[in-house]
Amino acid sequence: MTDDVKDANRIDSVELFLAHALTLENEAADGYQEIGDSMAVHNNPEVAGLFLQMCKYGRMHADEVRELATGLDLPHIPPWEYSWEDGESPESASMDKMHYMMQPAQALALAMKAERQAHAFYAGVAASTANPRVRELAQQFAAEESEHVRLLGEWIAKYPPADDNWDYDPDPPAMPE
Amino acid sequence: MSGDTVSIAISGAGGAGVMTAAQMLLDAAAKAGFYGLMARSSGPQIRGGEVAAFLRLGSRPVECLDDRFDVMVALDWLNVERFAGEIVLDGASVVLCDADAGEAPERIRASGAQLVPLPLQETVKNLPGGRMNMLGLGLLTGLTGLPEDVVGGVVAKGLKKRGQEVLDAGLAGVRAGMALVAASEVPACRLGSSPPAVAPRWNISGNEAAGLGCIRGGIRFVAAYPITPATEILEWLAPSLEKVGGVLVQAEDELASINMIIGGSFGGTPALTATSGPGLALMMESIGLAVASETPIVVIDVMRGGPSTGIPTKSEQSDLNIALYGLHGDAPHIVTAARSIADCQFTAQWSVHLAEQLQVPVIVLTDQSLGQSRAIVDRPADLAFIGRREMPVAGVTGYQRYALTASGVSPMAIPGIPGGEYIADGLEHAVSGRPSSGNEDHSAQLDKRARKLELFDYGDHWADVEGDGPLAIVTLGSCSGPVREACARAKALGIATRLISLRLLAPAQEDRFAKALEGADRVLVVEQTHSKQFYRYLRAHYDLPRDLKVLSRPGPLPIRPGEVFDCIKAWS
Amino acid sequence: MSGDTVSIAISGAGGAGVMTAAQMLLDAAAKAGFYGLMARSSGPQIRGGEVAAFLRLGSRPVECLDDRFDVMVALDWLNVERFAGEIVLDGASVVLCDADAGEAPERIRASGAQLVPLPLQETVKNLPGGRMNMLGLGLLTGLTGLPEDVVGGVVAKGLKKRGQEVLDAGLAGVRAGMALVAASEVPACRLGSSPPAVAPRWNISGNEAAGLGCIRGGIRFVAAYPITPATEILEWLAPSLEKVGGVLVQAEDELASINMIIGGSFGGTPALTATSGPGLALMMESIGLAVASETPIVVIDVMRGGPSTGIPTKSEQSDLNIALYGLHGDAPHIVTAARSIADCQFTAQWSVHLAEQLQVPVIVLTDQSLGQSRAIVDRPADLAFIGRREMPVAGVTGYQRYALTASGVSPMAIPGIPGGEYIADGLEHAVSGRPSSGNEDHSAQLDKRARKLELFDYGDHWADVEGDGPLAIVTLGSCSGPVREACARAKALGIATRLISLRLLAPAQEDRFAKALEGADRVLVVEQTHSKQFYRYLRAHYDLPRDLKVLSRPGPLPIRPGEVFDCIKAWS
Amino acid sequence: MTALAQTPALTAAAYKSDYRPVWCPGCGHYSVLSSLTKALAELGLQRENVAVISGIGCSSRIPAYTSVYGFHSVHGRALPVATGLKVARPDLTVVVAGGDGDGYSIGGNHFLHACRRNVDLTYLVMDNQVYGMTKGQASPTTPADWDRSKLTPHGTGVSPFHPLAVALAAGANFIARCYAGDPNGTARVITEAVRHPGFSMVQILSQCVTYQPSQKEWKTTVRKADVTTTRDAVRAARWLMADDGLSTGVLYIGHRPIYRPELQASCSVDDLESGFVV
Amino acid sequence: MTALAQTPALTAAAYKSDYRPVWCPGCGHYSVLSSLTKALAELGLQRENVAVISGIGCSSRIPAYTSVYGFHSVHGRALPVATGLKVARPDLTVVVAGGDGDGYSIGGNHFLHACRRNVDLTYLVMDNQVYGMTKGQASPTTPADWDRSKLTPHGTGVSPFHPLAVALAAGANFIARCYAGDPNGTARVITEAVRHPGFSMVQILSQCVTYQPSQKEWKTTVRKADVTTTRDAVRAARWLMADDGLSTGVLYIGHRPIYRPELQASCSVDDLESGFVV
Ligand SMILES: Cc1ncc(C[n+]2csc(CCOP(=O)(O)OP(=O)(O)O)c2C)c(N)n1
Ligand SMILES: Cc1ncc(C[n+]2csc(CCOP(=O)(O)OP(=O)(O)O)c2C)c(N)n1
Ligand code: SF4
Ligand code: SF4
Ligand SMILES: [Mg+2]
Ligand SMILES: [Mg+2]
Repeated sequence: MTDDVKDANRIDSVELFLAHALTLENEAADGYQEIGDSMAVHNNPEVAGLFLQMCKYGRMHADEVRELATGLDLPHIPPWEYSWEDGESPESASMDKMHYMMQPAQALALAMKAERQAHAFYAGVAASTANPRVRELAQQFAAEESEHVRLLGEWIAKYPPADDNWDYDPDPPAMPE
Repeated sequence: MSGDTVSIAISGAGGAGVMTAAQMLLDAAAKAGFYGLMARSSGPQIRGGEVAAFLRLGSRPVECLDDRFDVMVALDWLNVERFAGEIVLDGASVVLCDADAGEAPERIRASGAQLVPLPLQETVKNLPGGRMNMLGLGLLTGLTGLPEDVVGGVVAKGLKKRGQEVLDAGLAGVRAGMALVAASEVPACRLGSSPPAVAPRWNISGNEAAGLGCIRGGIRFVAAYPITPATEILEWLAPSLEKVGGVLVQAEDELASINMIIGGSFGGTPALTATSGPGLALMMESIGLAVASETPIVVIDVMRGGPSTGIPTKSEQSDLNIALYGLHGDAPHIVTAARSIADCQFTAQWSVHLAEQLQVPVIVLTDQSLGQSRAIVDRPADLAFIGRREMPVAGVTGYQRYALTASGVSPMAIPGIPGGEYIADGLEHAVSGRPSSGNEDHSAQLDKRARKLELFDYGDHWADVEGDGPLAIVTLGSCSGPVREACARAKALGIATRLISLRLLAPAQEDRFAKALEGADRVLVVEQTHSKQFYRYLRAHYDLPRDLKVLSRPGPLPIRPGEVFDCIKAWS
Repeated sequence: MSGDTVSIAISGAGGAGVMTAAQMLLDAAAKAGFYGLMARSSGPQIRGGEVAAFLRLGSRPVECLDDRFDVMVALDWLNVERFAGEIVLDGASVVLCDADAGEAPERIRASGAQLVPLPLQETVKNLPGGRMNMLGLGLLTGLTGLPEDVVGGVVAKGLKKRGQEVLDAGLAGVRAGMALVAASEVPACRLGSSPPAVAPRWNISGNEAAGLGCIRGGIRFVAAYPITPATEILEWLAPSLEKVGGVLVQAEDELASINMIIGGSFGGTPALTATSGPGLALMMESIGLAVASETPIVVIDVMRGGPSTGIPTKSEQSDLNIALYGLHGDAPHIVTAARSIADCQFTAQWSVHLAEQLQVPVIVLTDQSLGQSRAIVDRPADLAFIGRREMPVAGVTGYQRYALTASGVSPMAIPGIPGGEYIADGLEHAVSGRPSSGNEDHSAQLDKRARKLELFDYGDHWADVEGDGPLAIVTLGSCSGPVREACARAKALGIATRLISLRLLAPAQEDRFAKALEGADRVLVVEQTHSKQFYRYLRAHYDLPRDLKVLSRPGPLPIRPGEVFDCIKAWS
Repeated sequence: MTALAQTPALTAAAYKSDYRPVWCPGCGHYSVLSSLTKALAELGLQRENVAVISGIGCSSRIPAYTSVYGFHSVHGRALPVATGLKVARPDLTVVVAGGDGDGYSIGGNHFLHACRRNVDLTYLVMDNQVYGMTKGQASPTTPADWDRSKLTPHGTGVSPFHPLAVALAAGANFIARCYAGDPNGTARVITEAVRHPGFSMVQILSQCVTYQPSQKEWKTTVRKADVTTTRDAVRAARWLMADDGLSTGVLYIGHRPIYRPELQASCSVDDLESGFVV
Repeated sequence: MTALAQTPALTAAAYKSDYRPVWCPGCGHYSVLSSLTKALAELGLQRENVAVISGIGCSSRIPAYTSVYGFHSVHGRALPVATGLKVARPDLTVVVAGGDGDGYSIGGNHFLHACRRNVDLTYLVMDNQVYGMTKGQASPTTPADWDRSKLTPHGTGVSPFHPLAVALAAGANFIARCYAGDPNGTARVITEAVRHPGFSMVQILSQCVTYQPSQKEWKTTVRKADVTTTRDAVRAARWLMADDGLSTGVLYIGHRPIYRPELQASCSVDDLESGFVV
């Protein structure tokens, strides 16, 4: 959902591109952090660990982008005016898919989806930009994202798929207030 | 094991099925002829939070948790420190835990309990569809010596709607748990022999018992707004009322619910609401209206930790003050308190009877620890209390709604009775109901409203008085269980006590109390509040011996029998 | 005439101008150097109802009405029986009435008072634009001997905005009234000589005094919902606050008003609401929020007859229970009571100071008889009480809103202070303010909230203690005036008493009370409730001698000094 | 013609008590009392089968002046009292009456939810745009610039509440406005409102001669609405949002389901126990 | 462009506390928190000058998860607490947040009067059509046939509450609907709402995964409104009465005066005494 349908993905300045990349990585990390914390609060340490790990990677990437941006004056863009495909930054694993009993394979599948979207975003920019430097950076980032996708694939393979009853909780919910 | 009971704690993260396992264990114990009690505690999360179930099983009725636990089954260690204060362990306790779950938390290790790591996760993984809680149930089946077939029957009943596969896995889990115990060195914790069940037994929570008591007393109209820990009363009442021709309305707030029941009762239908502290506070103005207009209503207050939003999931008795004194003006009303889970039924039913008989609001106090715990109890005897309102006959002439009778109770017309037309009023009024600010009318109506409560014969139900020792222990509500048990322990040591557990808090029963206290030279007051509310109330209304002590503590931890017993012993 | 005062009742139907005449008489007496008190009573009609004004004038401060009236001026007999209980007449009383108004009502005739029919209507008819009330004012000017020019000045001030014609008619009426008296045989009822006014005097009502005390204490935000008899506080405050940079918001109901002031106070502005019983009842839940979140607020409850809507226009002290105990949970707060019209200012100002100092809600009790009566008093001394909240400094690090301090008072950040950001909470919380249902946090916070009230030094303001006789009379609020006067009468007879009039009701001051009672072997409790609420409260908290009597009566009739005096005499 | 075919059993006067109102002479509430009793007569109801429920205020004194059953409850709570009564006793005719302060200020939440819940009640709001009983403070319907109360010396500064627009948005199904100066017209609307199944909202402009003397002008400014009753909520909304508050008539009748739980027993109390047996 | 010209001083993350939410994973309230903090960052507000006020409910836990000032008050009373704060401290930015139960059920009266009074507050109602905190009972916005609560085993039988239509009728001047599944869009609306002077009503569809799992469908059913923001109340009323509750956007902006009393002293406290001197 976006308010203004833009010429999606068309980014022609390095500053604008890095601003997008920085936000993408930051929001990815923030999102993973939030989900990881939430899983920890809900006594799902294994999945919490996975997301917090993802968060760490996200923070690293953000640092990398920040480094690339040193010396440049990145524009401020309000969250709703980024050139994201659907209004939300592509690598955010959305909280609404989460479940307190979710199993690692499911968590990683969600992360995979986010990484794929990030890849698609960078690849899209690379394909559409008129600025060669932007294209170069976008291609580089897209390559990194495909590497993440590959790594995640390997990671997923290590976990059994969730069983049919994975979300079965025999107990009633609590009523804290 | 305290005498003839076994105390068990089960803990684990949400999703592990702690509550289900605990309930099945309670059911199985009941089927096998034992009595029991089950309470619970949980974290602030709605789902997935850490949960602990506390059970006490035995061959005699159980009215409270014990001081300590014989057995703890920890399905995992996640956030289990939350329950540190509640799961009291000692050198004689056994803790069964998962060998792969890492080190036990510091406080558990420091307790001196014997830690028995078992391959729980591993066992479950090897059972197709296996679940930790069924394994835990199996462990406890093995430890307590409950018959496998009884446990199996309960499991079958609980899981059958989920299909044969799940059921088989459940049963396999139970067997695997029993096998783990059999193969280990864990000291058994057997439940003696089960007493023959003379009468049918019930498995009931305090909230359900209160609901049943109300319907038995005649309640057919309920309006309420959900609030923890009273909601289960409403959850039980909504479908049950429907079956017996009554109705529950979910109101927009507590102001609406209290006034709706006043309207329903004005229409002649015995009416009730249930709430907890914050909701009760919102109702006070209109409870005053029921006093002034002499409209019978019953308000159940399931007390929780206060003040303000406080601790919604934990028990306390600190709404005593507001229940007794929270109305503006001189507003005599009745306050009762249920003494045990089963007594929630008795007290609720009696309260409906009193409300209807005396055309007055009755506030029934129970608390979270009664309301949200379950017990196996003997089916209560049938009670004769039914709400019966005195009414004028149809076609009455010169009817005066607030006539000054000797008893203070004036016949109350209900709409539909020709000749009875009157206007109920919260303004001070003359006998006719017409507003009056006159001195004589005000005095006469204040007198009559006080008189009807004073003259009524509440019989022996005002309190449970047990024993005749020189040390009287005066208590109320959910403290009665621990006090009774402490008295029994004292008796075993040859210390004679007497227990006075009040069911009727207001109006005060000066003569009866004095009589109950005759020959006692010392009083110990036991209550669960911070500011000694019950003690202050007793002082205000009763003559107490100079030699007096108060054991008063706020929630969230329940008063334990041992604490009371220590007080008794130290004073003997 | 009781000693040095003159008591006057003026009655008549609405439209006759009874209240205007009475107010002018009070003003004139004040201008002439006398003290005085004026109360009123009226029928249930909004307009045109029967009205009576009760005045007591004298050369010393007057704190209550007398037992009886020296003079009654009846402008007509319409519905005057309504006031039968209030206008006590005897053989020494004089009743001036209209010769053409028909026979006096039975109760007046039976009183033995001397009836003096005068041609009132006739005289008025013959005065162009003449009005009964100005004639009545003239009668009383003549009887009391107040200087004509002073009365004329007051009339001129009151009527000048209505034009010269009306003013002339008014003055003519006064003169005609004086002439009627002069020509009659009526025994005079002179007001002795007026004492030299050392300090400036005020003509103020209890409700205005309370408002002024609040503003002096620092209140700058008020939210309220109108209710009798508290509305005049708001009517005075709305324009006054505006002048000093504050504001009054008329809220949609009492739930809104109490929560608005909590919000205002959270923002750092000392905040207040004023109400009466029904409104107070609606506020209880949120007063509990102020307790738990430690938000200072002041709630003035101008008590009226209860329960429920009760008798809105009459006085009673029966909201004592709800003020003391009406909060759910253990919710320590402060309750104060104003002892006289002038003391409404002191008590209100002190209460603001306490609320701010201790970050706690303070309920200030006054009542209809204080709030809606006016008195001529010496200008009160300036008080040093100003609300001052302890606050953290800007840029504070590691700020903990509910830190456990020795005093129990924790510095309170207000929005705008960087580093002080916190979430105020009504859920039980840790020192940081984060929700916690833990045993340690609950106990620690309950302790701190109780401790801050217990450790504070309330100084001598907790009560007025006068005399040191063996018979102590313990009282509160508007009963203090009659009790003090009764003590004076007893003293005149050589009976030594001591008066203990409590200004601070909660928290209880055990030591101070015990000290005040030292050497007293008997206690008489005086209060205006039906169920002896004050006596029960005293019993609950203080050690009282066995030899104890209670003079307790509900409204609407005020406790008279004579009643108290009779009790004292009978017991001496 | 919505009237009864045969002559009513009781006259309007028979629905009045012999207790004389304390209202100021000239107060609009007298006319409302008269309209109500005329409507009850027209409806041919037995006194014992009618209840009039009110809160607190001058207007809320009305039950005492009738000879039916009634409840003069507390300020703002007439609607829940009436709701409880009607749900528990669906056989009765329940009329709720009160003021604008009682109904829209302190009672606003119950007003919202009564419109939505749609229990078969008839709600008469005797709207005089002021708190009469407590000496004339601004009520929700008071004009923003009315500065005659000491509590709001420069006016309320707040746009007045539009009760009928809110009632519609909240889901009310029978929405009408009447004027106390037209007691027969009002009687007719009350009669229709009582006959309408579900919640009926009737705003009655009822002058307060004491605190809102300018309401005497209503005699000339109030007029019949220039629309006929609509059954289309969207049209009603459009119309009400533009309305000046002075046009009378039945403005909207909707068709949302009414709330009326069955009170039919299907088992005995003893049967309820079975759920607990071990 | 409604955005700040320069880069905000604080990031969105800086408006979050380090206290981890107890909300169920998947709960829409997480997104609302994120939208709110993004909006605060975008508005460039200092933490100490912002206050988030709530009542009780899952949603009402939100203040604790921010790093600004806040008040987690009692059930249903967030709006009056916030009103008092803002009137006393007009310099602060005050955001009110809570649930549909808190706001439309127990808090309904304050909702009505906040719309009418028009104090400069931004009200975020995290509407999940259920009482999450108390185990899933029907709230005012719950569909009439929702039968998953034991308190209403056959559904509520009551038509759901239409908060925006009521807000409009009650006088609200900024009316918007958002969806938690669109956090950036929601952040934008919150930013506009805070900038709008006077009371701003923002309904946020925020799924309760535990008690209203079918709200997952909102992902596909919620859509942008097919109208642009109107400034005409009559048009807005017509549109809202026909609306199905699933379209998002800023739907109405009005121009009624805001309520903001001056807090300027014109005399000293001592001067007040003069009125009493004899
Ligand atoms: C809880 C409570 N708050 C305040 C009051 C005081 N009060 C009595 S009537 C009234 C207003 C009545 O106004 P309205 O309903 O418009 O009736 P009217 O007198 O105008 O007919 C108020 C504020 C009260 N009785 N109870
Ligand atoms: C006076 C009072 N009544 C009832 C409650 C119980 N209660 C707590 S939260 C809640 C409903 C919350 O629903 P909502 O506002 O929709 O928030 P959600 O949990 O759905 O986000 C209720 C009924 C209470 N805390 N206080
Ligand atoms: S004050 Fe107004 S509303 Fe009340 S009775 Fe008088 S005219 Fe009627
Ligand atoms: S119960 Fe519902 S509203 Fe509450 S936290 Fe869980 S998903 Fe959110
Ligand atoms: Mg009115
Ligand atoms: Mg909700």
